[in-house]
Amino acid sequence: MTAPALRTSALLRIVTRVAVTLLAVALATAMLDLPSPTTSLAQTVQQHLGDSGVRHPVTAVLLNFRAYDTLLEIAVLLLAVLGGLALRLAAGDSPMPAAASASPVLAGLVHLLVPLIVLLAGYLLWAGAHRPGGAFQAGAVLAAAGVLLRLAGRWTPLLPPSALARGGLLIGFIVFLTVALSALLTGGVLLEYPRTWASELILLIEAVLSVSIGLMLLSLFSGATAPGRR
Amino acid sequence: MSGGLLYAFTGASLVALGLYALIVYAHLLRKILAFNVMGSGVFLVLVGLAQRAGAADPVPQAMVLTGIVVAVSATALALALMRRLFTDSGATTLDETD
Amino acid sequence: MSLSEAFPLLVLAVSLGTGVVIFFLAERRRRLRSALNLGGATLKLVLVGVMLWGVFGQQHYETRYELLPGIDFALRADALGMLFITLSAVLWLLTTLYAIGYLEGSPHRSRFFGFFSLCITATTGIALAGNLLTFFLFYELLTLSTYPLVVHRGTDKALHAGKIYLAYTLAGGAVLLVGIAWLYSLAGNVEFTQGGVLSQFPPGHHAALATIFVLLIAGLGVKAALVPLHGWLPAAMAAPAPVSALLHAVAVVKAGAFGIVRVVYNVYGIEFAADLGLLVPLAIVACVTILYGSLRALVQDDLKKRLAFSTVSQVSYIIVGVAVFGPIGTIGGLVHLVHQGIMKVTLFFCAGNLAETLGVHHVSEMNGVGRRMPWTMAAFTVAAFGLIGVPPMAGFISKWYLGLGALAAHMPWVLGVLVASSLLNAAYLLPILHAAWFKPQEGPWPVETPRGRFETDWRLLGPPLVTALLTVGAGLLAAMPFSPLDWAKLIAAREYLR
Amino acid sequence: MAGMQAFVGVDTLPWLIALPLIFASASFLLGPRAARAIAPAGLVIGLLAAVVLAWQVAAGGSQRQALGGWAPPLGIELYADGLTALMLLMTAVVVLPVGLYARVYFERQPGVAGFWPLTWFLIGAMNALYLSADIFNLYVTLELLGLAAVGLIILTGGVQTIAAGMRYLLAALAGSLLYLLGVALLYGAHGTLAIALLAPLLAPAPYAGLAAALMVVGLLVKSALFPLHFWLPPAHGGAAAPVSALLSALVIKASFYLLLRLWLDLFGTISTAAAGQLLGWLGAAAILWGSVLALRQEKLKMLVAYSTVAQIGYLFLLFPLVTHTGAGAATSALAGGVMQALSHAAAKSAMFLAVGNMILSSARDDIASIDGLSARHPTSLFAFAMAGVSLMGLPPSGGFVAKWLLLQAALVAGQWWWIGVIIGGGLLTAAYVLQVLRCAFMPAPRGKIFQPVPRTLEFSALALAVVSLALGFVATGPLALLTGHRS
Repeated sequence: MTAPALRTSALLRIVTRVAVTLLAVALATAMLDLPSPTTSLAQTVQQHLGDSGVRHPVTAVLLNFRAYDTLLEIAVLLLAVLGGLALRLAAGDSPMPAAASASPVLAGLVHLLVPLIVLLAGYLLWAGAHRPGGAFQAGAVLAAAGVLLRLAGRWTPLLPPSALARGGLLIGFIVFLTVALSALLTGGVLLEYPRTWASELILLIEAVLSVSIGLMLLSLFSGATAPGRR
Repeated sequence: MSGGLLYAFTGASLVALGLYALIVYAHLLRKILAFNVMGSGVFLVLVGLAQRAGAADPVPQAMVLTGIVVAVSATALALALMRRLFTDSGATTLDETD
Repeated sequence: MSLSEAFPLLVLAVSLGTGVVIFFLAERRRRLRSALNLGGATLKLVLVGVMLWGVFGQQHYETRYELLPGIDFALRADALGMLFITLSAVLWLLTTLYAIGYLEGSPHRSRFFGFFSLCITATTGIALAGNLLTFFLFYELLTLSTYPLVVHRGTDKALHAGKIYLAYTLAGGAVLLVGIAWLYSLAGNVEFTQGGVLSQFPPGHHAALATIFVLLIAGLGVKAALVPLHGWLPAAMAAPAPVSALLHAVAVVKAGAFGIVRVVYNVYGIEFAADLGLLVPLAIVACVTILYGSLRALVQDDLKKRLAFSTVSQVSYIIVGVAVFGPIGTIGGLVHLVHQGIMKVTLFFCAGNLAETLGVHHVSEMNGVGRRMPWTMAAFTVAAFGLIGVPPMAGFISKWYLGLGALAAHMPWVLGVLVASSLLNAAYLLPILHAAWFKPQEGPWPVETPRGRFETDWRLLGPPLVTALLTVGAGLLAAMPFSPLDWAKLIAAREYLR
Repeated sequence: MAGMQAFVGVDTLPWLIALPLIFASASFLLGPRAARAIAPAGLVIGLLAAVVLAWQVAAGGSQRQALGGWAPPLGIELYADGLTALMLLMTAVVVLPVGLYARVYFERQPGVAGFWPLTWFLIGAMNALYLSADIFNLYVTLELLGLAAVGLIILTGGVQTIAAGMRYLLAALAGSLLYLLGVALLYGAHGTLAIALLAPLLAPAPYAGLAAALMVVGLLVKSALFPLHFWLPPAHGGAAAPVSALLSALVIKASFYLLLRLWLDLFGTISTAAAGQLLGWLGAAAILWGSVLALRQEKLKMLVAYSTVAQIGYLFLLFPLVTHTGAGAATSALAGGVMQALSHAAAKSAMFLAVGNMILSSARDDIASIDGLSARHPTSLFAFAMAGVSLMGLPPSGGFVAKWLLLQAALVAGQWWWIGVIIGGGLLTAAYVLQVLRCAFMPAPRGKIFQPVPRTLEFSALALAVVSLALGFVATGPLALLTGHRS
């Protein structure tokens, strides 16, 4: 690094330091001075919880009141997957070769753990309706199972992904979107669940979402690991 | 000072730290970590401010969950990009690629 | 839409349509392109003739379309506009014929003639514009469509000329835009109206209006080549001869001068402009330009450059006519708009013939050229005498009225400038004639390329002969109905006798 | 118009978001060949939907819809007024030719996969952003847009491009987080996220000022306003031509739109004239800096990318002119700014496509390598020139209308200093556009070979250029839509 570059960098540090300090101070001042909301959205959530199809308020917000956010959030996750895929395809990667000699301990562990992990994911999914939990947590745990399989050399993703894999990655989003649109097609508004079916529909969405989320996280994991040689 | 506000202050500090690191550090991994620190700070502010009065507010909690998924996605993509840059050019900072 | 509403648009569409079709024509379709070019030009001339007759009979031609809330795109045929459009339509036909002959066998002709037609579309729009914004629209279109023509040859010199041309004209356009925008913010939609539209403004606005006037004249003065904004015109002589004809006679400098006429007569109103004290400075600038252009022309050896400086000088005659308050000066200025066009186009055609046929570019190479190309030089001579103001040529009529107008407006110094300028005209044009007719040829011509049966290609020879005849005709037959003088009188009558 | 009656009841708002999402899913699921086949149909349907919405807004005023049947503050509301309708139309009009271009452009590049799913998500993200009336949902749409854009940038691979994508990603993420921090403050203070409910609650106070500042700065990063433009030139200059067109023409506009929307509808009570002036001056600096750097570029695409840096500056000239300047100036300024956004969208996409053709044809990206191009590819050159005319603000073009309206606003508001900026910027634009044109007019060097370029590529560029000029003639339509229905 040349001397002028060092100087600019030193200057940058000082300026940034001053700026972020000012920001922190400004934030603290503003927070101390913050007015209190005159209405409480938490209460509104409680009032309508009974109509939401779930008993846990956070899940109600995520999958009913503000389900639109969640729908788009899944799209964000998909985009990360698509970006990672595009990156690997552009570089002409082949998938990472399976780990040749997984140790017998790891293999045994995988045998033992994967069913348990899937079970745990199922529990988390079910719990989401009335306590912390839900699709993302379940999906993350499923992804962990996938990572284990991958590390043990039991599973090698294809590149480009097969139709089945693409379906798996997409199924959550597609089901979610289909439910959202079915209300629209039957004269309601987007994402309006029929009141009597709300809890079943939400469970359905969560179930497929957790599978897709698991696969997507797994794909992201593969995308961020060292690529195979060309 | 309520617990919520304390979270919010912590969040504000994290934001400041994260932003500083994001701007100043050149190494991409540091930048990505800085983004995550900053993101956590924002999430703390979001949840903390909303429960200053004491009771938890499910709306910001749901928002933070959404935010976390977004952050995870972005982080994963950023890591993939970083790895790719490194394998293709050996660069760990953006300046090296110019 | 009735016929009288559609007519201005139709006239515009003829040129535009010709241009667009030619753009997409394959390079090798030579005959079709020529037929389209000449057909379009002829059709347009006919339409203009019809409209001319209509305007004479007080027929109202107007196309109107809302461009922005409260701001219209308006095309309207009035007497002043018809003067310009008739000139450009006649000269376009001749220039097109000339250009077809001139560019015979050279590349990129579809591109050339496409922009050529676009250029004349813009000129038509300028002539027919019913308000300042519409005028500006076509004024800028003219800038853009002439650039490819100036750089047509693609040589370094041409590209350099194009750069200078655009730098001047775009900057001028920008100044004009500021003036127009300012004026619109004060006065709303500024329609061209006989006697102007601004006289009702209270004195509090007069300083602003005077400043806007300066902006408008400065913006228009670039194309009209007012000193010190004239620099692009001599540089642009790198363009092919038909383009020079277009720049100097048919379109560009005329657009500037015409714009100044519009601003003085139809926006400010000549009386209001005089009241604001704006006319005397304008007259001074024009007189300075006249003398400066003539003086510079004296020392140019490059024939086209000499003619270019001559244009700088001659166009300001029009401005002088405008700046001199009173109907006689007006007549002089307006009639010169036409006369200068006819005469200068003749000279450039002739210069082009010399360059194409003999490779003669400089005055010092012209010794004895009259014997080699008698017809060309005869046309040149007629036009040169016209510029000097020798009776009975067209130029004499212009100068006569300008001089009378200056006296009537109690500006005798303008008369002095006119006399001095005529002497200078003679001083830079007569030596050329002398060399051509009376000096013996010195050695072979630089690059002799005989073309056709006559002294040169008939398409190169015909147009200057016609315009030379027009130069004589406009002078001799000035008293006839529909002569340029007669039409200028009509305009003056409509401007002053509201 | 009678035929439009049939659409009066159509729920265009959610469909404008759902359609691209459906096409995105289908494009990924069915693979690249099918994606390429169904794309034109989707683009045309999208354009129709945007037209219908514009008609609905013009006829019936602004439209609202509470998603899931949950009205704000509990649920998220979609909202469309004239401004929204214009932005949606802009998107649909630009993506159609760009999409047709991309179909042909990527045909011969088998390594490039994922263009269509990413593009559909990009379109969906923009539409969702334009239609959202909830400040947290807007954050999600911003992230959706950012990740889609990054995916598109890195589509062709290569170290430079990936680095550009990385730079863009980091900048976009930082911008989003600053925005979200502002959202957190506002939610903490008022417990609601809906713009319409939040606006009347905001009062001048430190927290509100800070929240506004954070959100504005975050969006400025994403809009690449000088001096936060550092990420734009490599990203827009390094991506494939159709991607550059989408990014430069549309993606930038989304964050600009959001800024404008918040400025007008949320921060109306707390915005200050000084803040407006600051944005304006940054805009002026962007015009100068971007133009000067564009003049100094040797690569075609970098020239066009720096031109975007400059043209973004024009968008921000509207802020000083709408902020506390009176109704006359504000109306003109808003109209001028929006017209600038629309015409720049058409012109810049035309320019990137045309430049893409030039590069395909001469196989090089240097400005100097296009000597003699005018004879070989007059259509692309003409498209470039027409787009250039619009960017210069010369009549007749959308750019001219924009500059005219901004000039009028500056004159009415008495802020004459912007006149110099507007006019000077136009002249600078002319200078860099001319750099390209004059090379193209030069005679081709001996032995120079220009590759043929498919007609679709040439005519897509031309179509967009024609749109940018036509906007100058049909400006009354968009302006009526804009001013008729601002509540």
